[in-house]
Amino acid sequence: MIANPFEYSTPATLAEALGLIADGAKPLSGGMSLIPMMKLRLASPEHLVDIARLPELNYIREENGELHIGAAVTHYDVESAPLLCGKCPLLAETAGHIGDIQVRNRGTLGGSVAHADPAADYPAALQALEAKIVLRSAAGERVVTAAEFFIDTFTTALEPGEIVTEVVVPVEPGLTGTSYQKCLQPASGFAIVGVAARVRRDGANFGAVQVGITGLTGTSYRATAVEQALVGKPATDETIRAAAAHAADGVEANSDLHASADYRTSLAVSYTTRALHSALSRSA
Amino acid sequence: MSTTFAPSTTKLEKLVGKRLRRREDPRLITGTATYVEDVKLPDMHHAVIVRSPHGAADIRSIDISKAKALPGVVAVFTGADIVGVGTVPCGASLPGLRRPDHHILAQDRVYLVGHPVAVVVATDRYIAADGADLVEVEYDIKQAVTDPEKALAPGAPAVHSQWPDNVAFTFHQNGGDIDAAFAEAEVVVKQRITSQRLVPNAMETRGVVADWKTNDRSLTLYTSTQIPHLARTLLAGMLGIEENRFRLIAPEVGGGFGSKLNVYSEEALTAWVSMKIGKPVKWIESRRENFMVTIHGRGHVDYFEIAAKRDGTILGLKLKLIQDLGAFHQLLTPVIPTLSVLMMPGLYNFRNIQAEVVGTFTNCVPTDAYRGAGRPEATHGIERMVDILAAELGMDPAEIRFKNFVRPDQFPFPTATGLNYDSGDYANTFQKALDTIDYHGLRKQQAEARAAGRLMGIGISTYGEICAMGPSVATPAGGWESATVKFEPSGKVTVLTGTSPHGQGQETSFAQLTADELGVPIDDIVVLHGDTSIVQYGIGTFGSRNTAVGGAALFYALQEIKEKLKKFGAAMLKAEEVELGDGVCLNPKTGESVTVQEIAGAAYRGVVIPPGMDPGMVVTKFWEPANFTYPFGAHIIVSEVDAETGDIEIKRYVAVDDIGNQLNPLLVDGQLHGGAAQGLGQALWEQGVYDDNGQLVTGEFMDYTMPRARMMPWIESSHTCTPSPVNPLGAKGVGEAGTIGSTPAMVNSVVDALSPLGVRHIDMPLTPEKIWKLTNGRNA
Amino acid sequence: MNRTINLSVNGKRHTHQVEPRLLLIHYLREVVGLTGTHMGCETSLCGACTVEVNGKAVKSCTMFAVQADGADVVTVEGLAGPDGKLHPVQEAFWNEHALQCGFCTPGMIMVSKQILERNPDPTDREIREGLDGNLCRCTGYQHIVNAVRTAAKAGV
Amino acid sequence: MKIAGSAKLPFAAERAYAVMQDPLVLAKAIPGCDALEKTGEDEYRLKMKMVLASLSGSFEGKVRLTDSNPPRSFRMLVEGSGKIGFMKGDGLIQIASAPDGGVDISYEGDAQIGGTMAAVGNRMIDMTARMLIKRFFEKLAAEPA
Repeated sequence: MIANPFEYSTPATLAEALGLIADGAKPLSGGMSLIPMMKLRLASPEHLVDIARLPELNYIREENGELHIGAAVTHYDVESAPLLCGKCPLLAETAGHIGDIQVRNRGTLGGSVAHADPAADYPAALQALEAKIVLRSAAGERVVTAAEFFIDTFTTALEPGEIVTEVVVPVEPGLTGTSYQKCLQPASGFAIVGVAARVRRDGANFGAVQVGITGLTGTSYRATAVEQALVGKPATDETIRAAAAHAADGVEANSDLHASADYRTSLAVSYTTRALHSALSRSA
Repeated sequence: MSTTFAPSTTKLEKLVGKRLRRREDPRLITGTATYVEDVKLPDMHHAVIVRSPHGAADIRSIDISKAKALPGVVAVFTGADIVGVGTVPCGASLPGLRRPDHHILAQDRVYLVGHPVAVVVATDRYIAADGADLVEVEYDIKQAVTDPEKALAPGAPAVHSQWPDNVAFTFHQNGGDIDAAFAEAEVVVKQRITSQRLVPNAMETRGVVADWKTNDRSLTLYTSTQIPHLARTLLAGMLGIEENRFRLIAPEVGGGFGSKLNVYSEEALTAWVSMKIGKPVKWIESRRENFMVTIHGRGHVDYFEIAAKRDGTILGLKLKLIQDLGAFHQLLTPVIPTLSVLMMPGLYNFRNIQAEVVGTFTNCVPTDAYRGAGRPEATHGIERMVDILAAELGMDPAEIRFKNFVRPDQFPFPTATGLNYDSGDYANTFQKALDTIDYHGLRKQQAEARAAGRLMGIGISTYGEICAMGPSVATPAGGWESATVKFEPSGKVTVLTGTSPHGQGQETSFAQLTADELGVPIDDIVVLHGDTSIVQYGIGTFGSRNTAVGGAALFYALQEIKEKLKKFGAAMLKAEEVELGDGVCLNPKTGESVTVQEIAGAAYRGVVIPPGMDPGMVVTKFWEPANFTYPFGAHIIVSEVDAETGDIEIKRYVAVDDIGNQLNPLLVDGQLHGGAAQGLGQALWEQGVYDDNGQLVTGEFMDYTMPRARMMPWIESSHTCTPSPVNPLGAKGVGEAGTIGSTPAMVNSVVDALSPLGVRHIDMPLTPEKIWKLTNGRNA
Repeated sequence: MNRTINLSVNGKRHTHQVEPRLLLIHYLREVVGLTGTHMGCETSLCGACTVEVNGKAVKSCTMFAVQADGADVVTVEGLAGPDGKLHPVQEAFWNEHALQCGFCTPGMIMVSKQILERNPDPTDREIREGLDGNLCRCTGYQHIVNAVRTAAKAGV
Repeated sequence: MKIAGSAKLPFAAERAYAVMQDPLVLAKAIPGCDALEKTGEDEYRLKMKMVLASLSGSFEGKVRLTDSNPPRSFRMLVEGSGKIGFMKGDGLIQIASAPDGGVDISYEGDAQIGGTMAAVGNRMIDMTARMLIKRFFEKLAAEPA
């Protein structure tokens, strides 16, 4: 199980890296998805550009009520950074569900986001957080929302030559409760479904609610039907149960060896219920 | 010469029965052990095998020119080159068995995904992999068949064209009067029960290093095997080389579970390539190859019928067993379902059986011995059937078991399948398990849970097994075992066992036994195994036989060397009668003594050689057991099912096992825990799934669910002890007990949980989706 | 196209020319000669190949050696003291019979060390979750959990 | 595995049928298609490059159109093999006129993959097949009416 030969570059700057990528090189970050595929020779890039160690992609900072996370920040750092644990606990909690210790130590936020595995964990949280994704190429920078970024199975808004350089998430306003609930496929640890919920109370009612779902279909999505069924309604079990029933509205569910489309759909409803309950209990 | 079975009384602390930490561990925890992949020889070359991506296809052409042209590639061989190499052996001797030629490289057709088609040899493993990618094979794809019942249906594609019915053999076993039993029956229950294909997945994949020395005509082969001597004999035959110029070494072996109780194409192929190129050659199996071409386990479709009286008395059992054999026979492939048949009666006192086995070819990798080998399938079947009968009769599953157990006064108990159970007290062991888990309290809790709409289950398995393989009449290559005990002139002791432990810990437990018997410090004892140039011929490690057969052989060797020590000691002490104990030979009349170490030294120096004795202090013993042993036990699992998601939570797991006497209970615990993990793996998670074209769709850890730490419950393990009379240690064997006992307990628990919904049976694995379908995802 | 890498393995500096596609595990096993780290799968799911890179447990089968240029790598061979004194996790694995065939053991020990470095007093649940990336086919994990708990008590 | 679904094309049934039989159109619409050469009646040699996330591989194979029943239905078989494995799709495509003047297309068939792809790609077959089919019909829809 040996990769095909390739050229390997370690540019000192992001600009240099983007130049190589513009010429057709493939970015390598933590390599948690790419390297196994290369070993099986399912992927055979000719030129890898190691962007994991670029200081320009390794930072977590707060600016103007937003948290900016460099693409090369590892899942472990997302999971454990005090700034994120304190100010965006949903993202930190979600990171803690990815793979295992070793994978979280090495895999990166930007790598996972760019890979857009339909069963990856982050997309659910990023959808719920209405995250912004910063894309850069040699030609310049643009910012898209998570909803715009994740298009289809392994398909994103990234254009050739472009990489994810940063993810921007909001500083969670006080009184918001968040939760990520995942039904994991026990062999691989990927999500069969994963549901990220953010809940604000408005007195005894639901205020703003965001729900992001991964694993159910070809790409992550905002479960807007669930959200609409909650906002302004009493924060009760019945409301949650009724709203969660809409988790899969308008979505064509995946089917594989581990879960048929019907079962996945049912799980999406169950885990949406759990995520909402959990988020509600964490909201002040 | 008389030997004594009674333990010698000494004032030294006895080590047998102590929870000693293992002597093999220092090398393993420091990363300094040598597995096959760690073997590095000068000028070693590397082999990578090109394999079929198709389940059934004719080979139209193979183009090796590009591969050969790659710098660093030394040779490429295909099926056309391997003239004169024997086929992969099968040790079964069933009448009328159809044996397809199993060549080490495909000839003109491939029969399964992974079938070896060519081998690329290079100076470097990376280059060999590149070369393999350049071999171009054109296939003419044929229709495959992967489901054994579909394979038996009229008009199914023929796996081997010469046998269009896909039947490799049929095997019948009848005992008692089955027609009378069914005529007398007040109730008959029937159930189709499958036992899905499992992938053994030893953490170390297979691997081979072959070193042919042309001038000596000698071969040294390092291979990850459980049977070094048998493998040498069989490979020597395939390769046409002399056994006495063939040294086979099983170095550190990273788990086997039966999957390395075999002789594989790649072992012969790597050796043959080394002979061809005159250089050492290494082949290491990838995990993907391990999934594709190392044997699988289980693979049954069973139709059971049980006849009983209304009071729960079982009268008889019928079984039609369809065994998915795969495309070829590996070493024991056809034998395994016959073991299932032998085990059919379980622990129960009925004497009428009728069994039919249909061995079926499919375009899949062969099935063969995987931990338990035939017995888990049978035990799962009978334990499920007993529960189904109890449900039919409205009886408690514990009560129906008590009613049918073989009683202690019936031993030795001849079964309807021709076995002779050695010893046991099944009711006692079961009662202990029930008491440990508070069975009656649990049933009350269950009633409350059900009233509250919760799905709680209590699953019982009272299992028996056939272990300590076994008498030679029942074991294809001989069922005896061997041991050598030798004092070195310095007084240190070396034990050579014919078993081939690979994790079981006999370097420790055999040293415990030796230390106790000889009265020498355990640190002075070394236990060696797995090298045919060092160790006398042996059979190997499988069928829970290391301690009960290999340990017994060692015990007899120890008795014999003790006699020799006494003779030499008496001569040295000029005494007529001496006593041997605590490492000292004592003249009780004078109080004079010599140590065993002094005796050994003297025996080598020839200081005194008693009349009729030979110098030196070495004894080799080959020991043939008169019977199998029959461990048994009771496993009880409490579970709760989440009706909404189908998730199963294991609340408690109590196991009471009777494996006879134990040399080292710490190691026994380890065997039981590991066995239980594999048994739960079958019940809940693992399945080798082929699609209709022969693709193994659970062909990597991505999709094949291995038990992980977070999935395993805490196992509360305890024991009863009825020593086996079959061997002097009273040991029965423990390697497979956990695997056999756990599976039906888990399935029975979940079926019990779902019984209020009318569920009687669920086929394994009990995936959450299957459960969810049965609960309709209803909210409890 | 070979690249020069310079790294420390178990405290010893190494400089080698390597092909970029050379996996870190193959570098450690075949170039440096430390065969304690094992390859159990190719999909990064078994953990037998776990080593420490800059203090973090990683799967060395899912990393190219060139990615470890400049790093401090610790393998199972580097855990015992210079006097041969075993690391508390090694000692606990031995005492608790947390291994049988031993093939997964180096990876288990390396990840257990990381679990305890991050959480000196883990619950059984936390231990089991920490072991998520490592497969053992022999032990059923129960003795491994015992070992990690024991090592925690001994203070890692 | 079974694949079934539906799509819409903004064409009349005859036109819809014709574009799906036109090798030049198919060459544009089959995702990753590099070349499509006619080798016989309703049979074409296919070269394609599949790129999906980091997975990439070249395939050679064929496209065959059978059971033609213009403008209502036909069968389409696509198969290809390459270093990373092989794939095969076989389905019945049915065309029904829709009230909006276009057509409703429904398809039903089997998709298989084999080789290395199959060993690790199980969880992706379904969604990948659906995505590729979606792209195929999107490309067709962009043809002039």
